[in-house]
Amino acid sequence: MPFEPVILFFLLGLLAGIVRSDLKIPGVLYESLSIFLLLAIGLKGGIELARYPLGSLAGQALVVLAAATLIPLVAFATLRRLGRVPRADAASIAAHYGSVSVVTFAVAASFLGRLDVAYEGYLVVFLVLLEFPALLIGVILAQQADGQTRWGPMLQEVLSGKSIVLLVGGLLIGWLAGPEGIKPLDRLFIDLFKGILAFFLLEMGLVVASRLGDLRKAGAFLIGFGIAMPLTGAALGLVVGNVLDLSVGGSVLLATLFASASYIAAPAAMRIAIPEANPALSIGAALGITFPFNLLIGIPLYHDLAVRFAREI
Amino acid sequence: MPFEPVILFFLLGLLAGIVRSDLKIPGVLYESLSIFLLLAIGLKGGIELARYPLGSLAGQALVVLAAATLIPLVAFATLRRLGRVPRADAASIAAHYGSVSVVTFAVAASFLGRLDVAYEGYLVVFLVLLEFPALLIGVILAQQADGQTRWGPMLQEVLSGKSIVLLVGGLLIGWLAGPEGIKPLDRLFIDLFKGILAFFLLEMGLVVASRLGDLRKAGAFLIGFGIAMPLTGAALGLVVGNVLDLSVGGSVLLATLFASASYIAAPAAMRIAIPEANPALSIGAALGITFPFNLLIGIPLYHDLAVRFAREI
Amino acid sequence: MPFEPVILFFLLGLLAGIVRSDLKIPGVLYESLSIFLLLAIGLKGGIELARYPLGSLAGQALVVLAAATLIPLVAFATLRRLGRVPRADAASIAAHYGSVSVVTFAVAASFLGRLDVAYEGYLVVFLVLLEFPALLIGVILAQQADGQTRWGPMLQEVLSGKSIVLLVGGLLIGWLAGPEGIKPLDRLFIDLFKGILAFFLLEMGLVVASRLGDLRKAGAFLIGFGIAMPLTGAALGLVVGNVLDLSVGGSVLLATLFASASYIAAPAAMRIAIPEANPALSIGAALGITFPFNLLIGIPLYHDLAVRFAREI
Amino acid sequence: MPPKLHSRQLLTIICEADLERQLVTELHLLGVRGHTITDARGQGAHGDRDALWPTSANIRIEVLCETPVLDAVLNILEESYFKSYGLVAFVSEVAVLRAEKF
Amino acid sequence: MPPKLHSRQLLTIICEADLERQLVTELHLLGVRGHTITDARGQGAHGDRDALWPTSANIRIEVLCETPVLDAVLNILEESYFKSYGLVAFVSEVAVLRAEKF
Amino acid sequence: MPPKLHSRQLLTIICEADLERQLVTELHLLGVRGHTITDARGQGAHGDRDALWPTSANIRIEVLCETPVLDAVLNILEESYFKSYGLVAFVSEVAVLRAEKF
Ligand SMILES: Nc1ncnc2c1ncn2[C@@H]1O[C@H](COP(=O)(O)O)[C@@H](O)[C@H]1O
Ligand SMILES: Nc1ncnc2c1ncn2[C@@H]1O[C@H](COP(=O)(O)O)[C@@H](O)[C@H]1O
Ligand SMILES: Nc1ncnc2c1ncn2[C@@H]1O[C@H](COP(=O)(O)O)[C@@H](O)[C@H]1O
Ligand code: NA
Ligand code: NA
Ligand code: NA
Repeated sequence: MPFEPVILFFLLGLLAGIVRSDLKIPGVLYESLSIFLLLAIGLKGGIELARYPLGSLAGQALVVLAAATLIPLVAFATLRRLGRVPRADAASIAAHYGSVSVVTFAVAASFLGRLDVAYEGYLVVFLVLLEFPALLIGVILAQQADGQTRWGPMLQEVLSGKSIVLLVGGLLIGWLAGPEGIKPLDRLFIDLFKGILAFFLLEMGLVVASRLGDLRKAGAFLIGFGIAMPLTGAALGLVVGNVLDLSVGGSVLLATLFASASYIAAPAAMRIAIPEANPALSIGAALGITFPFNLLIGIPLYHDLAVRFAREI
Repeated sequence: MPFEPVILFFLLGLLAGIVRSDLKIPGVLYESLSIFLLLAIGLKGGIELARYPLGSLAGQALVVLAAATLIPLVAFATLRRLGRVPRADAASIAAHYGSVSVVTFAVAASFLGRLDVAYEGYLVVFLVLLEFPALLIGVILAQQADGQTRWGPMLQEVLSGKSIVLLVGGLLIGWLAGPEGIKPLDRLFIDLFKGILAFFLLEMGLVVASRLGDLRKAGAFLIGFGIAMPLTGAALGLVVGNVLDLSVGGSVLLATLFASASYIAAPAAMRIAIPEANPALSIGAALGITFPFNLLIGIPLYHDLAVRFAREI
Repeated sequence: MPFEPVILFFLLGLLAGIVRSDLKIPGVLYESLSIFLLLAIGLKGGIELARYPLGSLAGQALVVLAAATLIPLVAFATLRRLGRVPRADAASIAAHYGSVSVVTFAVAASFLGRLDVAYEGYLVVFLVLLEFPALLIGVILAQQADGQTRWGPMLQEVLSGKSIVLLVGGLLIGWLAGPEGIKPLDRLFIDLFKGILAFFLLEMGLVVASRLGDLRKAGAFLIGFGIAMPLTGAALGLVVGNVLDLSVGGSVLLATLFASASYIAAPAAMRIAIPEANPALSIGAALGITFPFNLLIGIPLYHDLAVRFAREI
Repeated sequence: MPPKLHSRQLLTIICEADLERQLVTELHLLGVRGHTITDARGQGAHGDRDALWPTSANIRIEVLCETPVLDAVLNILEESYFKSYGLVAFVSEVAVLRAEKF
Repeated sequence: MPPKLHSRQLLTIICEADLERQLVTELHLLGVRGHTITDARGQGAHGDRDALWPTSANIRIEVLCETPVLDAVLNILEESYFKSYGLVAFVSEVAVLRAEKF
Repeated sequence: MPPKLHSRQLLTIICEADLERQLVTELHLLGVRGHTITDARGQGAHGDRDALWPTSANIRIEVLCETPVLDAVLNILEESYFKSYGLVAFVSEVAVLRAEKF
């Protein structure tokens, strides 16, 4: 199976955390690098966007959004019916899985780049679009729960959340300035992207290691869910990619988006919107299981499936 | 009017701040990037400096310094006479406007670079020279005010202030090591400069947004002052540039220096030297009005004027 | 004598500290840059390592390790006999000098790069190997002292210490991924290395300036020791380099390793393992004397000696 | 002669960093006239809060106030926060200068 | 009516950052059920701790506990830490909500 | 038996970060023998101090001392700082180990 070196940084961080190394990446560095990554992904998408007619994208976007709505609903039903998970927790977890992981997307793009597999650059737009609807769905699903929902602060939190602002802002800047205008910034935002992604994955390894304790709280059902759910999402993504006539690379990215679970926007928003939900469960599953699963097994697998799928047709 | 993409990052930060996004750039990142920018600007200037005879520069520097002395005096008189601003506040504001903004200078240089307009590289020396005399003038102007002036700590604060140390230090290193010696460092200090400037402008947008409340305290007079003063300074800069036979690019940079107001060195120094002055007024005007004015309108305007000026002669 | 520009950044920081500038590099930036440097050095070493047969390295490594064991023993004996330094302090200082300074090594490599002197890339492996044995020797030497030794936490501290984890992790990643796999990361880890080293040396200058007060506590004997010890270590390194038939560059690097004293891994480990030792003494000597001595005088001198040595044979 | 000191209550709240915006808004609605925040990490019944990333960071909020405002704040903490959030609150008696500020 | 407050001890320890891991482990072995840490710098008998680099940084640890646990901790501090480390410790009486937590 | 505790005053000052160097110098001139600083942000009569940049950051200074030194410090704060700077100061009674240090 092809193998992407940035993953090794994740494994190094994971190992360092597990052996209780005193390697601590300062929280401020985590925030700084995540700001960089979000902005850079937005910029790249914006530059690509300029090449496509916005009209045709709108149609595709609607299909993707509609399909993506299924994910939190399926997740919620599974958690409630099969797992007997309390309503608030099920809603919060569903929101995490309905939303997307920017870093998982970046690793998939880097994986494709390494194999020289082309993909539609405008997929970053879907990344942006998929980030927040699931959060709203999660809140609606939680609503019959005991606590009162704090819609106001929640919407504020989501729509002006840092990931939306940086992704959309980057998109707009890239789109307005165009490839020529951005060129002097390429040295930072393009050339260093992969190195900084590697650095960030080292941090993610440390963070995941520190969340492994949560898995015990999560229990066997949630661990299984953390593997089954991305597979389900990826399958849906591959089908939708096929319906929309995406390239193999595009289908892999869409599958990865559908398979990934948010751990930047969702935790903060859910903490405010569904206070009764236990964050150890959602973060344990999303970060402790699904994130490493996608990085280590998921992405190469989705690529494999997309290639076979394309051949069969 | 020509348009410089790094400005878009400033606008993004401003907007994020205004919609009260939770995008918060860590204060430590702000400090780190400002250290980088000051050092990089110094280095570039030092490399350029090696190309010019120091003797002829000394003459030009004297003219520039003498002319620049006018700025805080004019500012002080205007604030006292027209604005009836208390002495301490007028003195502090005059010091801010007499000193210079390193980031405004960098944006102007980047603006010229984009239009392929050449400029005298040694202008960075003037940037350094202009930074602190106005601070001393401000303290002298304040002296008849009630509070006792703390000359000792103030001089210490100004002369060993981080911006002076980094700019002068960078100048010396660039000058001593020369273009060849600095070359292995170019990847960081030259190639990444513009990207990091963009990043810093994003932060400045957030900071400016958080200072907009100060404008209400500042009042209409000070808002007008925040636009009239850079125009006055720029006019003086263009004249001096002409007298010194600077290129069009050089005149634009000098005009920008004269038009800009300090918000790195001045606030800290004034807080210690003129405690009675209300920092909301000086920072509200310098950062809330003059900084965005120069970025969005001033720099292209000064360029326009410099081109016409050069044609007429 | 050839002259390496990154040293100027160290001198700038030193000067800024001495004049009590308000230039303060945030502690978080210090940590972030040191993580970068350790990882990048490991990566480079790992890429080089792939080119050499591991078997032949093992033999060399044993010789180097055996020779290096002499350093803390000689240091300890000197401190106890000649300096009448208390046992705990002598043991702690011996551990600092037996271990190595990663930044001193990087400056030496950069010095050689500037002179186009080749060296064996696998020397990074020795850097890793030399880091911790001396710490254990230090603890053993201290053992007859009053305090009880905390072996457990000490071993944990050393073996899972951040410098070991990052150096070894970088080595493994570089070795597994190979030059091709690392290439997309080169923009960050290779191209920016020297610029970031310069930045870090600026910080080191500030840190050293803040430790100059410790020198008074250290006293004349320890100051002399801080110069004599690196000379002794370097002499040993040159001999061993000759025995192992290293190139001139390789001998210089080995001499630098033997001459350098640790100030990243050792202080933290010794603080836990030998609490009675006064850190002002070990850090005053290692950082206040030996680090600047190696940077400013030692490295060019060791190079000079290595060249003569090679010619004579 | 030293300036006159007045007795006030100092409330310290240690909680998840994600609560900062909401809790500060609520405090000021209840009549608090100032607050101070420092970043923190820690451990408690909700496990290890190591501040490795924003989601696991704590903050430490201090509020100087008089008893009626304090009581209002304590009530809100008990009603809306204790059940769902990792949060510790304690009160100490302190002496302030310029009592009119608090 | 405000929620009921209970008296507890608040122990604050200011010490070298390098001690964090070891000291926290020791505290929890002695029965402490939670702690809060903030990064600090300062000055004292051991000179200037300016936090320019990890070796010269301080931390500030807070522990809410009852008297028996407090006494055990103070004993350990005196026995194993005071002689060799830069460390300051002080205790204040505070009122907590949810006394069963501490 | 736990080690003996002694009563001392703990002065906490919250102020603009730009004051750090000057205020610390002044404190030590007045006889203070140690201090601890943490970075802070906050809100008060001087508006929002959000620590987005150095100019809007606060610091939190703690000083353990005896009453005469405390009084001298409070006097200086009142005379030279209260009017012009965003600054809050409060005092609490604490129990310290090793009283001779403060
Ligand atoms: N006994 C304690 N002493 C000091 N801080 C505590 C204590 N218990 C909890 N905390 C702090 O309060 C936060 C939330 O506490 P908890 O809800 O118990 O998890 C923890 O992360 C600690 O920072
Ligand atoms: N009088 C004091 N008031 C407040 N903090 C102190 C005091 N003395 C010492 N400290 C803090 O405790 C640390 C260690 O103290 P020391 O062992 O005296 O060097 C110092 O670095 C300060 O942060
Ligand atoms: N009531 C309060 N409680 C806690 N901290 C306060 C309070 N009032 C002011 N502060 C802090 O003291 C700083 C200066 O206060 P002020 O001079 O009122 O603006 C503020 O930025 C806050 O960090
Ligand atoms: Na998803
Ligand atoms: Na100006
Ligand atoms: Na050595």
